[in-house]
Amino acid sequence: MELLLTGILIVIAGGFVSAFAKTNRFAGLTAVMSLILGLGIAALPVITMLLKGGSYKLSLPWSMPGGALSFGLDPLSALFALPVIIISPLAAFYGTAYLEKEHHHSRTSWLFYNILVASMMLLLVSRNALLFLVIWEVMAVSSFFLVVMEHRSGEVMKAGWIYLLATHAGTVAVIFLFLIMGKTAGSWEFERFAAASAGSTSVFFLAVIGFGAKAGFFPMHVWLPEAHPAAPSHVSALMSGVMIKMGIYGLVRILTFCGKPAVFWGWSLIVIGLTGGILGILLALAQKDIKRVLAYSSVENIGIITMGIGAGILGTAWNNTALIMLGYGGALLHVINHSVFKSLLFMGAGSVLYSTDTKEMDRLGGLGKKMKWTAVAFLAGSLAISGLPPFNGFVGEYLLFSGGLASLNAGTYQSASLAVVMFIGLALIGGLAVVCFTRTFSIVFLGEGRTDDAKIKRRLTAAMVWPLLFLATLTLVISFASPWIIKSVFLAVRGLSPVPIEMNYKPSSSSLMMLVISGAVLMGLAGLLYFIRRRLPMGDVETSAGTWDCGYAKPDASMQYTSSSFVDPVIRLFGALADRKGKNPQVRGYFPASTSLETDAGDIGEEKLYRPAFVWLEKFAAPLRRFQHGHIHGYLIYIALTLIILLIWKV
Amino acid sequence: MKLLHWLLPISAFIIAPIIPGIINRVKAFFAGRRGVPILQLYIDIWKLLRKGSTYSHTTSFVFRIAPSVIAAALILCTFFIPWGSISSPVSFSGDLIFIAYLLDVARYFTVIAAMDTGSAFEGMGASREVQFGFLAEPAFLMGILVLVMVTKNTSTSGIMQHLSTSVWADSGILLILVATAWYFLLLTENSRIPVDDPNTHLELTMIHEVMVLDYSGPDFAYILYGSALKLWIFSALIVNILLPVAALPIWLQPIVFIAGTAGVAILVGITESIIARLRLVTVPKIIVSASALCFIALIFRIIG
Amino acid sequence: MNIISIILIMSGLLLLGSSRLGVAIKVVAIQGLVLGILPIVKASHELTAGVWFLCISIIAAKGIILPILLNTNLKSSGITREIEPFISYGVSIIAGIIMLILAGWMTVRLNLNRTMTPPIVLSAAFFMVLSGLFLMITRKKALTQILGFLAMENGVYAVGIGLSLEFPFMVELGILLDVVVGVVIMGHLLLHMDKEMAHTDTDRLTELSDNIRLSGEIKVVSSNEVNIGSDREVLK
Amino acid sequence: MIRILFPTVIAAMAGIIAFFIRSNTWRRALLVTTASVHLVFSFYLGAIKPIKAGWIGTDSLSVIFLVTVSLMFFAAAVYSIFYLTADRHHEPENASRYLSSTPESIYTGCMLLLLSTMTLAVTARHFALQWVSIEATTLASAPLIYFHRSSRSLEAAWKYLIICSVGIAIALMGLFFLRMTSPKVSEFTVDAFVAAGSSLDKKWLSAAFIIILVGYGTKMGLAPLHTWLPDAHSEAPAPVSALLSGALLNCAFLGIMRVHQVANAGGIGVMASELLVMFGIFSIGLATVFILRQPDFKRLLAYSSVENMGIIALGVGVGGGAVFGGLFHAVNHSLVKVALFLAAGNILARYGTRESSKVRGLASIMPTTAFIWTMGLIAITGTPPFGTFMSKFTILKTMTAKGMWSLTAFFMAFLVIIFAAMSYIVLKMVFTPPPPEMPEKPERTLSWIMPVILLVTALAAGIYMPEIVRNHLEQASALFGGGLK
Repeated sequence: MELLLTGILIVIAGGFVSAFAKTNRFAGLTAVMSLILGLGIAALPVITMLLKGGSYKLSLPWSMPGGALSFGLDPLSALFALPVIIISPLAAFYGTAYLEKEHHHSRTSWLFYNILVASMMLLLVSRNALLFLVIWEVMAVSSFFLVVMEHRSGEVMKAGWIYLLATHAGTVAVIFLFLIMGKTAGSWEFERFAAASAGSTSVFFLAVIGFGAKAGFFPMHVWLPEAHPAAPSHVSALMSGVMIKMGIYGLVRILTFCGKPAVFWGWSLIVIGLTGGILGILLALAQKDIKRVLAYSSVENIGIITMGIGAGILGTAWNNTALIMLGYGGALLHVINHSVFKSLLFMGAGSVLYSTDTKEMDRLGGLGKKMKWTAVAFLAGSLAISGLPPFNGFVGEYLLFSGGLASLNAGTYQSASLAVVMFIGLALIGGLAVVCFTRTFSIVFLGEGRTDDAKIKRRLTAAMVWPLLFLATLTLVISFASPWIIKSVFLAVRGLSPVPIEMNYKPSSSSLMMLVISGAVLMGLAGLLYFIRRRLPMGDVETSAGTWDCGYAKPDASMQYTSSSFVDPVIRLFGALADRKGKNPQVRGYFPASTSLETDAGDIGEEKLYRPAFVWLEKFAAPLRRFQHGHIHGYLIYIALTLIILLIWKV
Repeated sequence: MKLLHWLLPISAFIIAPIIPGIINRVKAFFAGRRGVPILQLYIDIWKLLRKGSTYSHTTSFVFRIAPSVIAAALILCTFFIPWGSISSPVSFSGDLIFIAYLLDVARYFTVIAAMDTGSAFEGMGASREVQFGFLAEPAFLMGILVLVMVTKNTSTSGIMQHLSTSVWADSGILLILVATAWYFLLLTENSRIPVDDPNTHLELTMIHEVMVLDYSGPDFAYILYGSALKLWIFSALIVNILLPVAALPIWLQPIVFIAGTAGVAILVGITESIIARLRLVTVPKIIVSASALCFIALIFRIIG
Repeated sequence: MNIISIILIMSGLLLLGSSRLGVAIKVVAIQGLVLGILPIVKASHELTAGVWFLCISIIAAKGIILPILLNTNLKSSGITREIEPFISYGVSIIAGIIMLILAGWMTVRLNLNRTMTPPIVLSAAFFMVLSGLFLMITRKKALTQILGFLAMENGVYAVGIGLSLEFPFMVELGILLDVVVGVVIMGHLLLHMDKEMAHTDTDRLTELSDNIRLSGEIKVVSSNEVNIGSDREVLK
Repeated sequence: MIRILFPTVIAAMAGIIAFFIRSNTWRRALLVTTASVHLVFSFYLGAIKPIKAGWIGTDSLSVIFLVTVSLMFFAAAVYSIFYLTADRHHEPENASRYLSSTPESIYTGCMLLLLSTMTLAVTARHFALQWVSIEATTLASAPLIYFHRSSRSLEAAWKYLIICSVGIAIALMGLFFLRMTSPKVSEFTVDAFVAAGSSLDKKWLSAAFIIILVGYGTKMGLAPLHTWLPDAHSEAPAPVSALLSGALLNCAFLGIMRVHQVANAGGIGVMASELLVMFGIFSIGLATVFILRQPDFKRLLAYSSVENMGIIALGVGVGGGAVFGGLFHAVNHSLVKVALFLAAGNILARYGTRESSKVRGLASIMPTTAFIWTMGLIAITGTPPFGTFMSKFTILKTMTAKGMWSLTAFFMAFLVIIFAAMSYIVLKMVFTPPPPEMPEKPERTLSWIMPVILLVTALAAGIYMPEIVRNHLEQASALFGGGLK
């Protein structure tokens, strides 16, 4: 525990040093070094915990009323700490190169970056409500400053505002939640909460709202597609890959206080997850900005994780051990998986942005030939996020599917419905994810550049390629190591169940082993086939020609399918949910004048929920402003009236 | 016994390319033509394998590795397909889901390879392919769920072994619904009429064929072989569900199984001959109705 | 004692009914003088030096210095009449009578049986407070508002006397000093107002308000950015 | 006695002297020196045991406010040097409307007199003496509001003077009523009246409390009596707005608290608390309406003061641990609000406008001020780890512990709306592309050093609470039967 805190202190100290550093380069270097050193030290207890289980505690006095510096580490915290430890230094390393582009105050940004990382680590180990809240907001504020870093570009302000507002609203729910728990428990220590708030529905739903806002549950997801594109890419990687998981952590941590959950909690989470998953990926399809696509895809993945948690809750409520293990386990494994491939993809998108200065997919194309390794890594990431074997995304989804199968055993209507919902939901989400990421990858990296924007303006440095390749390897490593990783995951899951669960949950491990072998065979087979193909008599004879264009006279790069046209049929199927706005240009006559079409994808949550609410609020407030009309006489009347009314009323 | 299991995929590798041949012969029969030889695909593949290949300037590494990956994914699928009660060499809980995702891998690479060429037509095909693909996915997975519920078994081999006569008597109607739905999927996924027309040469109307327009030589051979395997996989699954293969004596099973597969091929041929190609916008309806069939089966199973 | 109270009440009604600022100043001056006498009348049996000094200070401040000061302001601004108050003079007097009744009711309600002062003094004091406040609310000219404030302040002071309370001498002086300085500053501001804006109508001092109509309702600019109209329009 | 009177007297003397000093340099030196001496002495008074010397004296409550006042004044004084010498050549044409000024001697003199009167107001234990000093603060600050000599500031000063004078006159009447509760008690001091306790006449006491609450409440800025506040705060020069908001409102509140103490002792504590809660939540609610799409950033801060005064009143009204929270919030609010007003002064001096829609790209033009401005926003809206969060949270905690769920819900809803509205305005000022014609110019240290110190203090207040502060807060809330224990 002390080791962990020391590591965190090193990270914070590194942040301060780099904030006052003389040059950007030195600042970045300090930050990265401190992250590697600090998190390296912190990793020791975390990994020990993941392998052996158990729990540590450390409590120090704190002068704030009601607060104590209580820290603790258990497998659940350790599991969530893993992405922080892996992703943060990589993203920082990437960021040192990424930030060389233009920023003059990237030095202070490292302070916030390190504080963000440190706060995430601290959040995971804090065991006091007040402490938790403070760290929670430190995390929000430091990430906010990272989001608005590129404030000269104009778009950032809206993003920052929506993010700040969403996170604040979420925090209010969390505060409310802790108030309720604190009242019942009579203490602010987490260990006292456990007994006190068993079965409290209001606690649970406040947790869903409060932590859901951070995690990006639908419809509290609106900040994600704003904040992620606005932030520098290494920050989006960290935020989307790691920070939003803190919301999930908060939710599951609260679940440990709730005792045996009610069945409808689980169903609510399933519904929330399903909505978020499907709408998230649909909205991702409608986007043209590559980072917005990734942001919405985070909403989708959070949806999948939420479904898993919902399944776990139902398992707990039904006393179905397999469902608990597979539901929660799938969710938690997906947390780690998502953090790996999402940060990989965000960094990949960052490299694209860095070298071409545009995020709009329809202007890009053919980058695969110019930045080959980035393309390879991005391909791995997009295969993983589509949940395809042998990458890690599939393992998590497979566990969830197995959870669905496991719930069939119970034989009740409800458990069968759970299986049906999970299967249909995951199938739809997975199918749409394939649409989304074939599109994203191929439009950006394949074919030919659609406009001049697709030319490379800045060359990538090695620091921007290696982290991607590392993460790409990691997607495979996690997948192949899953039979062993799953043990640590199950260790964490045991903490989530109010009733003790026997340690060795075998069935899924053995299936996972088969899965891993099959995955390896798939890769080997593909390699073998490629090898054979090259060894064929004429296998290495190649001629080069133009693409077969069906006899068209003057093919042009701009005639390629664009991201919008690629997904058009799918979007049309879901017209009302993922609406695209745009003016259809008029084309008349045999030789029409040149024209252009612009479309923009709205967000259903924003358009149908928040904006009307703000407009309503404004309409409500407008007449009330007459109160301050500027006439001193009227003001004096207020005083006289107040006095008289109070006197008559109270005396 | 072990060897026997391994024989299954190997036989599948050999038999699979015949199925398109059968379909073509049936179609030729209905059209009153003599048709190409039934082993035409073998000849084609053999010829292609000995050729060099032509690549577009536009293409990148994706285009080159895609055929191997596609073929590998489909080959791997055959390892999970049992022949009646003769279980497949590899089998684990939920391997049908793995099959579904392997098919997705194949589709994924087909699509990105098509996009790699930068051709507007291939883009069009890719766009349609992913659209139909995501629609087909729920139907397939719901079908799996029905089978799992009916047989109370989670691996493919386990499911097929447990499709005994008593199960048939109990929930035969559900199995028929699933088989019908999967037959629709077969037509969709393998680009058959009424969804797609493998024979047409009008690029605008094609889906799968247009995506592989730019392939040549051994790459194209891999792709053709992969398509044949895919057809085999779907046929095999349908045969396993529809025919009570597992109830027969063990020596009879391979024969019935292969005969059934040929039967499915004939059925596809008949379907192609008597039905016209659908308008593209109505295709999603077919696939959605396949999902609906599976869903109905599910509801029946849960309630009834 | 009763006579003094009646003088105070009459002065209050006079203030409500007069449109001439010069007259109003004189009335307030009379109030100040009367207030100065009040402690002497009340404490006639034990007149200490302190009481005398206080009385003289009050008379000097409220009866002489402030009226002179306000007269100067009046002359320099050249406005002698209150035109078009929010409530006309006739109605004001009726309101005054109602306030008188209210003041009486308040006195009764307070149920004063332990004070030695006759209740009418308290009623008069309350009436002065109310009428002062009323003046400030219904009159537009800045000078009238100062007069209203003075009348109210006098009233509050009279409440103290009516309740037969005595604060320590120093504190009483402090209170007096505050009032004087306050009125001096108000007069100063009034002069500035006249100089800067060429009027002393407080009802036209409405530049500072939040009752703004944001132009063009709510404009949706891009996707969700609600435009805060920079061109604001003050509602008169 | 002498020790307590010392800060008042020294400030008053310095104030009078300041009127007659010719040299700008010496006058500014006097201002800062007096402020520092005052600050040191206030800390000294805070550190020693409470002194009670009849009419004046200190207890934990007054010490808290004394140190706050002194600290805020020190910040404003140091900042004044920047503000008075700010280079105003780059302002747009309408700048003269805002930034022409009265002679500096009046400014310095009035500032020091304001300090003196505020010090007296917080140390006075005699009700009438306190009244005299609170009224005197109005008089000392009115010329300051009119500092810029524009028609708008004139209007603001007029409204301020008239409304506050009326309010305080009403309070005087309330004091007479309060005196009537027990004519037998010889001294009209807090201690004597609290000691008299239940012998006080309840009916007179409730009337007195209500009248004084309305009277001082006007000065404190409780809605609907707050009407002068946005005008005065927006028109006054930045250091003065800061003092008005950070120090003066607290002094008025102290006046209410003293009466509340008596009310508690006299057995009408429940009614008094109820009224405070009512005023509190109403102030928060009404401030919300005006904060929503407020076009003028100084008015925005002013309404935020109304909101925070509401929170403080709410805290004290709720009682128990919330008193602790309320008092703590008063301190925190002062720290943050002064920093914000000073930053607003920087923005005003640079952009020459108070319309937030015309201020763009703050982060690029003046990074330090932008940082203060954003951090201030985060702090004032009660975001952890700032002290404001701790205080609000303590209040909330007590509210929920007492089962006031609906009130808590309203409170929080208002806070969220306020946060949304304020952050929209602030972020739009800060994180946008700057106007192209704006030249880059380094910021002077004097312009940001004090706000930064205050913000750091506010941050520290949320992380670490020294024993002595805690004791003072604890003892002060014990005066109202509150406190955490």
